[in-house]
Amino acid sequence: EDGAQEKITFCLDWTPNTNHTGLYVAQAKGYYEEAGLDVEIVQPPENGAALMCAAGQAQFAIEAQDTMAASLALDEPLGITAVAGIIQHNTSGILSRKGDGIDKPAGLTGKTYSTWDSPIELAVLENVVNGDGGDFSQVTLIPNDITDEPAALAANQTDAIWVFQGWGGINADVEGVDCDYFAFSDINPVFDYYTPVIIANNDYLAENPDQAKAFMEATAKGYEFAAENPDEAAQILIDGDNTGSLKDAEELVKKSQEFLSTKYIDDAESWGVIDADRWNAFYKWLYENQLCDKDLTGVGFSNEYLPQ
Amino acid sequence: MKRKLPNITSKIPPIAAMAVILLGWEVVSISGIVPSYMLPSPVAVLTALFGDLPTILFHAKFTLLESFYGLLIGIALAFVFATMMDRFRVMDQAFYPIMIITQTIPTIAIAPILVLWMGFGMAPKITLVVITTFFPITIGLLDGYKSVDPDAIRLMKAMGASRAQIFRHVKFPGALPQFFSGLKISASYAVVGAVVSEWLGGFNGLGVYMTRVKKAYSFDKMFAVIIFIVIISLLLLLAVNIVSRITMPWLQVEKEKNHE
Amino acid sequence: MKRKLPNITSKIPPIAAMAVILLGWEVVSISGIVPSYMLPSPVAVLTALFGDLPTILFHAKFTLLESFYGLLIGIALAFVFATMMDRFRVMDQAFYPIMIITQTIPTIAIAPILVLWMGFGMAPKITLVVITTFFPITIGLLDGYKSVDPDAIRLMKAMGASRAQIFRHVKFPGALPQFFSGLKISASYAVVGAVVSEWLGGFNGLGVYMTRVKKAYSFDKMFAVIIFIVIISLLLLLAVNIVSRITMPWLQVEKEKNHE
Amino acid sequence: MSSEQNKVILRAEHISKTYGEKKVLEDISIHLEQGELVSLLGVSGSGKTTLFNVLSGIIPPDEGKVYLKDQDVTSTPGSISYMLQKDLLLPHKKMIDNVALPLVLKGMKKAEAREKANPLFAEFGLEGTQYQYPSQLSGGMRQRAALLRTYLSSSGVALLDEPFSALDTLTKASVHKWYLEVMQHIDLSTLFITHDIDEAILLSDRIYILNGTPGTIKDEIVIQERKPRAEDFALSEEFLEYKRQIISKL
Amino acid sequence: MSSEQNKVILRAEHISKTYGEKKVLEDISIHLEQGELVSLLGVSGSGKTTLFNVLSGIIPPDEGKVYLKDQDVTSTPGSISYMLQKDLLLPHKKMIDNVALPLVLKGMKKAEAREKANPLFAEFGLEGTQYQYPSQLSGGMRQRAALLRTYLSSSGVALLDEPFSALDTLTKASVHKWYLEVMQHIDLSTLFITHDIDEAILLSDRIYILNGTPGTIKDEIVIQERKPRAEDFALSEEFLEYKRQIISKL
Ligand SMILES: Nc1ncnc2c1ncn2[C@@H]1O[C@H](COP(=O)(O)OP(=O)(O)OP(=O)(O)O)[C@@H](O)[C@H]1O
Ligand SMILES: Nc1ncnc2c1ncn2[C@@H]1O[C@H](COP(=O)(O)OP(=O)(O)OP(=O)(O)O)[C@@H](O)[C@H]1O
Ligand SMILES: [Mg+2]
Ligand SMILES: [Mg+2]
Repeated sequence: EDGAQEKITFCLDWTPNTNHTGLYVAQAKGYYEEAGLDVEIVQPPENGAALMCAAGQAQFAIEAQDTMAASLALDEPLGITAVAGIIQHNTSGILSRKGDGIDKPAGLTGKTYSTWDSPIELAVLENVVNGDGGDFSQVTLIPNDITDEPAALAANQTDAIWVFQGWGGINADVEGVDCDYFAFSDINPVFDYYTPVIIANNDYLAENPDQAKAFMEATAKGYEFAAENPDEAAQILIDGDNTGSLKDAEELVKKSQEFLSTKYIDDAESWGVIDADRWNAFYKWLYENQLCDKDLTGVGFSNEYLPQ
Repeated sequence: MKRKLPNITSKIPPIAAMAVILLGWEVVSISGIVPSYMLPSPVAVLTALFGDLPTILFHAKFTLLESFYGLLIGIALAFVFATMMDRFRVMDQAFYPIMIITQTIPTIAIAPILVLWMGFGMAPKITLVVITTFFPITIGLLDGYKSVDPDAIRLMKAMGASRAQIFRHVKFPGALPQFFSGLKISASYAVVGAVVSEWLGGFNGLGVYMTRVKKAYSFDKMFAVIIFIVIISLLLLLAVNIVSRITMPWLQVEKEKNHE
Repeated sequence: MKRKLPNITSKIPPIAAMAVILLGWEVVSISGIVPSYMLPSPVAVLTALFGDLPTILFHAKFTLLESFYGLLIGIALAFVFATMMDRFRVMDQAFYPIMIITQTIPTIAIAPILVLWMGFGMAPKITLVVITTFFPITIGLLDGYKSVDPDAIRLMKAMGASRAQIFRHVKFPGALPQFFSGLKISASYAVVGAVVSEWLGGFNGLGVYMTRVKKAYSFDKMFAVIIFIVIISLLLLLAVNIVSRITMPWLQVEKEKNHE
Repeated sequence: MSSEQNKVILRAEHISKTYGEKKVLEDISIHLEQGELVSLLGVSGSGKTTLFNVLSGIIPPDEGKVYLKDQDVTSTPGSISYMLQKDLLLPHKKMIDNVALPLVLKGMKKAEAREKANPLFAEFGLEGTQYQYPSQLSGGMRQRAALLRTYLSSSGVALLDEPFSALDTLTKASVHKWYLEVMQHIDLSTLFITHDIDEAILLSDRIYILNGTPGTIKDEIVIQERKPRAEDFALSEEFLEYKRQIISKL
Repeated sequence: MSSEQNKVILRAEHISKTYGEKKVLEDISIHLEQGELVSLLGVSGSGKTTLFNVLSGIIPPDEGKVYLKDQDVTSTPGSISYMLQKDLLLPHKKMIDNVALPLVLKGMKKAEAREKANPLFAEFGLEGTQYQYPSQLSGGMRQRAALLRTYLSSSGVALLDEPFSALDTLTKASVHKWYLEVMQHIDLSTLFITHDIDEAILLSDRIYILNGTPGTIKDEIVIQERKPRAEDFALSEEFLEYKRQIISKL
């Protein structure tokens, strides 16, 4: 408590949102301080959280299992490991205007979809659209520079967007835009992979295993609190976000928090545990579909830093 | 008294032009031809500017510090390079092409790499400002050194002046006007350089703030920040102008003479 | 024959400097001090450049087209503006401050807005290139027009020349050298401008390709593209140089005379 | 010289000109006869250049008229040729295009103008320089080219504003000699400004002395010495006598 | 003039200089006596400026020696003052600092140098301009200031390279007169270059004629006329006689 605290930099994947609530709770409630840690939460350069973590500029960061594949498949893989799944199941899917017929994948045929132009994203879509009897080659792709999905749909900027139900889906309710939604994990269980995960720098883990465990324990406490007290946790997130971007989005944050509070732990035995079968199944699918040069089965995650 | 008159009249056309532009903008946005998330009205932008001023000022502090340090280091570096290049022909031949190459590298591509190398602090941002600012100053100084009348140098030699004395009394002051021309260009790019590097990775600063308001679809706030950036760039330019006037009083005298 | 000799010797220092830099870079990357994703070795970058050349060329086509159109429109616009501003003092006073303001707006901030307004095609990219390139050309032309000896204009008047004839025979050719100085600056920014706007939204072009390889953590490819951009910028500069030499044969004659 | 020698070709009558609140020229009347070379001597600022600007038509006088062969050409540029102190050859044009410029300005096709200018190069001692740029020529040659252009631009009357002052002493002497020959050959009438008393005496048929604020014609001196002048005229007692007379009047 | 009049103050012996393959000066020997004003006349390119560069020590000769008061100063800049064709006042320094510059260069404190230069301003007719910038002065005043600086920079010997050629005819006459007075007053010895024969005759005690490629001393002419010269010397028969003599030799 007298400056002897260990400094830890945590790099987010995006601006603060309800995926990050546990971190802000642990920060605000003093869980980190109790563990002797001085944690600074920072934001990444464009798409660069994993790199910043691998470069040692941050000890921990947030990544997603799908985008992480590329970094693990390099000839010289990035030195990072997923040490916790923030949300147990993949809650992402396709959001569209109500009544356009995109309540199931086949409905995308002949429609416009805003894409980040990532190979995995497109392969997942192709799989579900064609699997549902649609024709993915007849989907018009336009670049995705959208940050407010319901608004973009309402303005007819696009017909369909990939969203996370706990944010974009909720936002549609908040903004009063009537939308259809389907989730990937409901359609093909292989797509029930881990979306946001906490990753750590490998060298750091090897050199400071105890500190890493202490950090994860405090973080887990934060997410457990958020699961039990969504309203208070949402307020902590809004107050803790020194970027000010959530100040005007109180309703969205609170509703999103309420939704996510049941998803953090869900059917797992405790927060953060990564189910090896689901993890491996997705990476196997990537390898089999030539979306990844290496078979990453069993690679890239560890449950040993979570509280036992 | 009399001399101030043309100054005032010369300010009418730019103010009128600005007014016309703002009015046109307001009409277009109010009329509803363009939806407000595409083009917020000037009134909305101004409201956002004043409403958000505390936040903007908080972030501006970082951006300004980065611009300022970057510019200072850029000046120092330009001074060292230009002086060496002027002194040694080999240096000139060796570095000139490399300097041009540094200017054709897209900053947007190296900014994230700099963050990766230097971390989340101010270092990568300052570095980017240095990269964008040192070139025009170096070119200005080099041209300035070259513009010195070789006869003046011959005269100094005839008076028994050492190389250092020639530099101090003739070359350096002779290069000042072009140095300041270069500095004006650099100053107008400094703030933008800092904003770009913040935009691509950072925690504080106007660039970061802009990415946030953009993500929140607050285009009025976005435009407010752009206007704020324009204003501080212009203030920086003004500051350079004032410093150049104080540093080179003889140019003022010459100008007055020409106006008589 | 003899005159070519200094040209060759003058190329040794820059090549030596480049070689030293590349060698140092290779040593640092091979030694493993810096991991390859932070700084790929020059050999890896070159391998990536040649390996990826078809893809790079495919994307370069778009970027080059955007740069080229942007530069052409920038030149046309600069020509119209500078000529009007030179002709009418009021225009000069009205537009000069506005032109400076456009240069202090961060392009990175307006690029996404332009995409919002103009869609995903080439239009917003070309617009951004126009914004970045027209200013130096305008300034060059304005300075050029002003550099024309007023006595030459008086002489033309005495010969009974009309305003258009004075422009055609004296003002325009007299402004060409400064026009080309401005164009050189603009040309070195044109490709970078196109890349920046692609980076921020689009499907094709080197900027898009860079974001893609960056997501795949292929830093060797990323650097390969940067090097490619540098090379085409330098080629563009070279092209401008050649055009300027062909357009202004009298300067060549003067230069040769000074070298005698 | 021709029989028309005494015909007045250019006449300015009662010219006055004021800039802002400063009166620069007051009631100036001068004339120039066919084939004559007349110089205008005066201290700096006496309004010599202003008077030439009025005569050439590029600025209007407040009062007075300018007549070319009895035709009113006040404020009508393009009818009298005017050569400024500098040679003002355009650096981006080849010599032939520089020289032919007055013809092009009057609407002639470039090829035709070149054809018309070409034979005169030999006459002016510039043969072979047609397709060179001005920077490739010496100062003396440039001055002659400027004169050739002046000749092509008009009706045989030339106003020259300090045409030789940029030349060094030795070049100047040879250009003087050459100019007198050419003038006679192509029947040119010249009015020229100079600061240099020696030059005025050496070249002129008559000298106007313009002085004061506002500038008025203070005197008119006729140089009686026959033309072409003798080799050693500048070293003669007569020359000194003229010089004494002018100095006393300045 | 003082009793030391015949003491040689500057002596150049057998100077030769080659640039690349071009021999510019060959075996030049000249001298300058205390209080004398000697001019160097020659056509363009004969090597006059090159000779001055050697005398002032800023370029080394291939052969030969330069002595100042019997001391070898070959290739030793700083001991003889040198004034170039242009006034070369530094635009960014006030007049007093421009003039005091030679003292500062020799290590004197700025304040002290100013104090030493200050009283001389009156002497050179520049009183009141100490804290002005060069651009605020007329051409004639700037020329005098450059001369004052030249004076402060040395031992009383001045090399002037076409010092008056930038002045117009009338200003030139007054500066000539003033210069002769000052020279006598401050006991300055001067060697100067000119293109202008009149100027050389008017001002000099002796004239060296430098000509040819490579440049050699072709002749030495002594002007016997007592100094200060009579008002109308330039209009006298003697003057013309000298002029004839020089022209025949150029
Ligand atoms: N466009 C102008 N506006 C105001 N005053 C002018 C203008 N042109 C000339 N003058 C003034 O008119 C006077 C005469 O100028 P002018 O150039 O005719 O003199 P000049 O006899 O040709 O002098 P110089 O021998 O120096 O060339 C000067 O006092 C000058 O300042
Ligand atoms: N640094 C140099 N390198 C090579 N040649 C030179 C150099 N300086 C002068 N010369 C040549 O030496 C010759 C003499 O030049 P210098 O300047 O001494 O002549 P000058 O008599 O002063 O001529 P001017 O009257 O035109 O000033 C010229 O042919 C010139 O081209
Ligand atoms: Mg004049
Ligand atoms: Mg010389």
